[in-house]
Amino acid sequence: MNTTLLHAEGLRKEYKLPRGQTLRALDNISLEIMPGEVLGLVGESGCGKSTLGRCLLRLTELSSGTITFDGCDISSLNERAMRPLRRQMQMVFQDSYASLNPRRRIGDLIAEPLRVHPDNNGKKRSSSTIEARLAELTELVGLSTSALSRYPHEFSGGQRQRINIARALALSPQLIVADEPVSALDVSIQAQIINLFTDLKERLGLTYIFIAHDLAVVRQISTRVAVMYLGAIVEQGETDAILHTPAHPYTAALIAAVPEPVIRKNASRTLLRGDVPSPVSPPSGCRFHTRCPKAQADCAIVVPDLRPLPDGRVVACHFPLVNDP
Amino acid sequence: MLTALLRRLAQTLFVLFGISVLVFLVFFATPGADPTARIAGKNASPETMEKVRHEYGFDRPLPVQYATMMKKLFITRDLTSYVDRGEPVVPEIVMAAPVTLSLAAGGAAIWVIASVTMGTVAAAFRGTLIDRGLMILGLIGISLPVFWLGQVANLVTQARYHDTWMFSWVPGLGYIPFSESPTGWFRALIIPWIVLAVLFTGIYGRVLRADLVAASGEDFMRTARAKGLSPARVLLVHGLRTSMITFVSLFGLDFAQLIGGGALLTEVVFGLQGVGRLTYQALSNLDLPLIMASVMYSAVFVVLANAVVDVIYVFLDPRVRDA
Amino acid sequence: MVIKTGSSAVSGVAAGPWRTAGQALVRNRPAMSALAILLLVTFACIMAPFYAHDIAHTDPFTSNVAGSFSLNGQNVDIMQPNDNPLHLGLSPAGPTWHPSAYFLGADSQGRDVAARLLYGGRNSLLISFSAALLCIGMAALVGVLSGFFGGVVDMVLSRLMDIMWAVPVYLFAISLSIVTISQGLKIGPFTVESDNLLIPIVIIALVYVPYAARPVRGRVMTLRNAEFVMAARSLGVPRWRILLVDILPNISATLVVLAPLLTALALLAESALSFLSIGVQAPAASWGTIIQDGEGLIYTRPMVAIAPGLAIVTVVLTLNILGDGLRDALDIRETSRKGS
Amino acid sequence: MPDDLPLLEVRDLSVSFRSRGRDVPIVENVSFSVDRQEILGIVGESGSGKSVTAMAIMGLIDAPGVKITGSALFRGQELVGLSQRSFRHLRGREISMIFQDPMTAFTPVYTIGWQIDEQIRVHEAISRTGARARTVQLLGDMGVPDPERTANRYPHQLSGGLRQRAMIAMALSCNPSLLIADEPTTALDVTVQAQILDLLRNLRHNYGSSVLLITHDMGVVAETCDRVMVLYSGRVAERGPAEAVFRQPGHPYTGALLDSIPPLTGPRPERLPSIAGAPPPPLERPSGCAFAPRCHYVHESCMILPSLIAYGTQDVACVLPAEGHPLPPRAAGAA
Repeated sequence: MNTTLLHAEGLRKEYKLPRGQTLRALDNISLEIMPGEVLGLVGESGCGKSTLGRCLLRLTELSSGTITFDGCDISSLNERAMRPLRRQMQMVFQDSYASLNPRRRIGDLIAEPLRVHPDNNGKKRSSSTIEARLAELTELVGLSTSALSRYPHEFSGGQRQRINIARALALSPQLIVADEPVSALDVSIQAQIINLFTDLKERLGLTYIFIAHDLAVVRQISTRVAVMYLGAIVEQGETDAILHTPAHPYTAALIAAVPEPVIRKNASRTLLRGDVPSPVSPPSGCRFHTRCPKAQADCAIVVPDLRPLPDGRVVACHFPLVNDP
Repeated sequence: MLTALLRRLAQTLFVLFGISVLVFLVFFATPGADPTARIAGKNASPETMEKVRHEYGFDRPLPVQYATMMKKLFITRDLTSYVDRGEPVVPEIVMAAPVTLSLAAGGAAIWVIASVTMGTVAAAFRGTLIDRGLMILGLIGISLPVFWLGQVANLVTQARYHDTWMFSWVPGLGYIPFSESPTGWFRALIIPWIVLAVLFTGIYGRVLRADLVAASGEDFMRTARAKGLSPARVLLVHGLRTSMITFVSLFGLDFAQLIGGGALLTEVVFGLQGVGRLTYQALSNLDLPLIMASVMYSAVFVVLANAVVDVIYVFLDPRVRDA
Repeated sequence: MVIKTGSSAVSGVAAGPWRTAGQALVRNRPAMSALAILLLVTFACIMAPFYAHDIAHTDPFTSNVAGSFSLNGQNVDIMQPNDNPLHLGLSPAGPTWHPSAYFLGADSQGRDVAARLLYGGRNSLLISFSAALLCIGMAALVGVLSGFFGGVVDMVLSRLMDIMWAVPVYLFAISLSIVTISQGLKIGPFTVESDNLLIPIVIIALVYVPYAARPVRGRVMTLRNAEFVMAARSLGVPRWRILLVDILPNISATLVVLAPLLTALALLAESALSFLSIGVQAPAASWGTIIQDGEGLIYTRPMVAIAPGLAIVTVVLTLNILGDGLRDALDIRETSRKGS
Repeated sequence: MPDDLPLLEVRDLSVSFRSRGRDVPIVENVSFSVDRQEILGIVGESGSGKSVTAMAIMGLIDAPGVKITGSALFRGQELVGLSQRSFRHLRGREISMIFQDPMTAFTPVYTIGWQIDEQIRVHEAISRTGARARTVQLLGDMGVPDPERTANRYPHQLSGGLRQRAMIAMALSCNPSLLIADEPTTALDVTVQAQILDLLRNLRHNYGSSVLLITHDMGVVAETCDRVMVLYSGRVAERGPAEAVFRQPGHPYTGALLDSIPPLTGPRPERLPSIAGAPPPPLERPSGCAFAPRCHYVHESCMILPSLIAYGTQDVACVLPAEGHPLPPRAAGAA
């Protein structure tokens, strides 16, 4: 199979702010996901990665751009027309508690997609089919069936995230967008959930867009990575290539900033200056030039385009760290 | 900034217009409630009805009636009462306004002081008997019908204990203008002030306490304690100052409603000829011009107070300034 | 700081939010006492005819200035020469504190105040409960429409609420009452007589809609942006189902908390309107009309006005305590407010 | 006071809360010490009692029914049971604290400078202008650009990184000998986190302050701390020099925790070595080793509560080293 599952081209998302300002949350984002791939979206808070995830699933309205899913343009479908397609694409949210209605039992929550979507023959599912599917799903994510009669508040964060995953899997989707699904979890639980994602991908042949701010987590699960800064993708390519030899100075800085559980003898490294600028008034030229150790005069004027490097990745930098051919 | 101000002004005018239309419709267009019949009296002959109808302009289309009334109220300001033939209504309201203003201002002073004390003390002694006692007192205050409390106060101060040293200083019911006798003004109003303040003290004390308790769980209160500040300073400088934001917005609305005639029950019980009582009398007589005038008067105050609250908000909460 | 002691997901029966709240409410002693008192008062008022006919043997709706009653074997005139030398003329009998004969004395028309108090309570409670229910229904509708659909619907409804809010509540209620009480209400084929209790019920419900709709709207807005609603959308759940399954059950707690508080406000409003003779119409009674009856007697027979006032205070207080209890049990931080 | 005594010595500190008629033990018999100019990391997952330990030392727990026992000697002064009045003179002057979320940790209605001035003026007789001068100096030292203008800004007008710098400036304003930092970088972005950790690391040289760093992130500990204490379910699992603990963890929990962190360099494991299950809630804590139900090496001697025993330079609450089966050193231990 080498047909793209999801193709996004020139996505833009702008928010109008009260004082006539606009917040450009997404600026000309293009990406492609092949079936069976895991695309990791990384970046710091406010870089637009969550907005991108929601736009891709048409949960947030786009300002412009096209999204093609499985060969069909979904960028202008309305909520009603999107509904049948939702069987194919699902989402897992960061806050495992907030994404579950506190007043419903787990069984009802997981069964919800089964109840609102007809089966493949266009018929309403019977309660016995739903029961059977619930049993399958709980087994799949490692929950006990006794969980089904309980309420969300009775579970720990890790278990709730399993519930969210079970619900997302209920309709056997092809694509799952996971928005920071492990960042609220403790390390030992986080490892369980990352492994669960890996297991499910292998068992069910899923495709993920995995959003996270933790590079190590993204590295563990993704085949490809897209690094975002202030609403734009600055570098995109194979996970190992990008993390091993980053081409964009921002990617390099991001990797260098991760505290590793390893004692380093000479712990001096280059730190980025300052904070991420406000997306309401992003810097001119290359958005990263205000913090970039490699910045030159031109960087403040000319916006760098995403250009391909020989190893197949793309980078938006005038002076990439990996040499041009 | 200017656009925000203009927007705000437009909103204000819209609300005022809305109120005038609403009141107008209630009295002129409620099915079955023909003002003519009310003015002409029960069992009036059809001829009388027709005469009244023509005389008051009820036979003209509603928009025309509305426009005429608004013009007379705001532009020529010579709107006259239907009931007391020829009596202009604007001076009547101007006469009643100081009474209501005195009543509301004094009551407000009492309830602000009392409720801030009550709420702060209760929050400081959270969970103790003091806290519970104050909160029950507040709840009782909220549960007292104001007109009844006024009657009981009258019973005590005007009759039962009037001849004892305790209440012999209380003058008879009615208003004494400040210009006539400041002490008389104070004596005549102190009981109505307290009666009016009881309810609000209850509400505000409880709201403030709840806000302070909620604030005590905030991170910045923990920081304040970690800085080594005294509990009093933590509560007053950091907690109370932050909680006052809600307090002020409630206060603006309530105070405006009182000035606008919301204290009519207190005015009725204590025989104070204020705006509320005037409006009530106008309503009882279905004196439409007077109703229109007093309701518009009251609405202007409410809307103005909202605008003032917005301004105070900006001073109290720097976050609003930038929003 | 919040200390989580850890919810035991391993043991115990699954407790739904409502059951948990119910248990918390039952443990709340003040709230339970308030509920008991409230039920007791309601029961007493329901039993009003029984008291009037079988204990007090009196008709509380007809004037009885020439009558007399017997107390401890003695015959006592209902209207008695005034015992206060400053006041001339006759005044009605004072409280006998004897359940079978003018327990709380008579009013200026010689009617048994105790029996009228119970009958009045029926009207007062009926009006305030119904008005609160109606108001919550309307507020829920307005709040949900406004909060869920937003946009133009929200703008129109919010401005309408602003307008209603800018008129002092009681003035608004009085305006509506005067218009309708004077001649009743004719809407198409339906005629509502001016003594129909529906009039005060609808008026009181209407004027408090902005007060109740605001917290509901706020809650709905929060819910609309809640992550679980986003999750439901991502699952392809239709809007009406999101409203039904995700929004409504989560605002019901807000509505439940509002109920006793609004009932309390409605009772106060009803008594105020009746006190001004534009609520419940004679000869029917409510606690407010009895206070009105007692106004003229306040210096000679204060019990006529004090007793219904105490009844109002008791019921309003119990309702407020109950409301506090419910709010704590359901863990909601929103307050409904009023003017005077 | 002799200089060889530790700055803070905590012995058998226990904290319990009363809930539904039962005492819920949050922290049990925690002992540790902080030396002068040292950074001690307290690391653990949520619910391990690390924050409660810090709050107890600061005397900031005032929940009804709370019971704090044991001892915490700060420069020889007992903190457990100390009156709030005496605590007030210590807090902010001798021991200060910074918190996780710098957004909510400042009072929203006052400027940053006002709030730092307040702390200085509460502890020292100093004029308004004198306090402000020091505030501006401190903000500048913390790497805040244009400190004079920043001092006049409100918390919401600053970025997260600047707010946390201001928070640290406030904490240092009275030259405290101990700074307790409760998850100071958790709410920050990773590039900003690196800056703040750098700042904390340099405090001991520039200000002579010791730091008690509370975190859930083993990476933060490795980069910042001299010594580390690992808490699990309210009890000490292991403590010792950071280098030793990362090279050869003595407690299976420490080892498993380190293993379950996805590596950023080196080979990618097919599956992460995860720890099954979840930490027990306080009321369901086993009477023996709290980690036993999740431990690979569990055997019958784990049913008895293990005491802390010396293992090299570390102290470990596990029977394995004593039984002659210490954990293997970590491959990536000291790169």
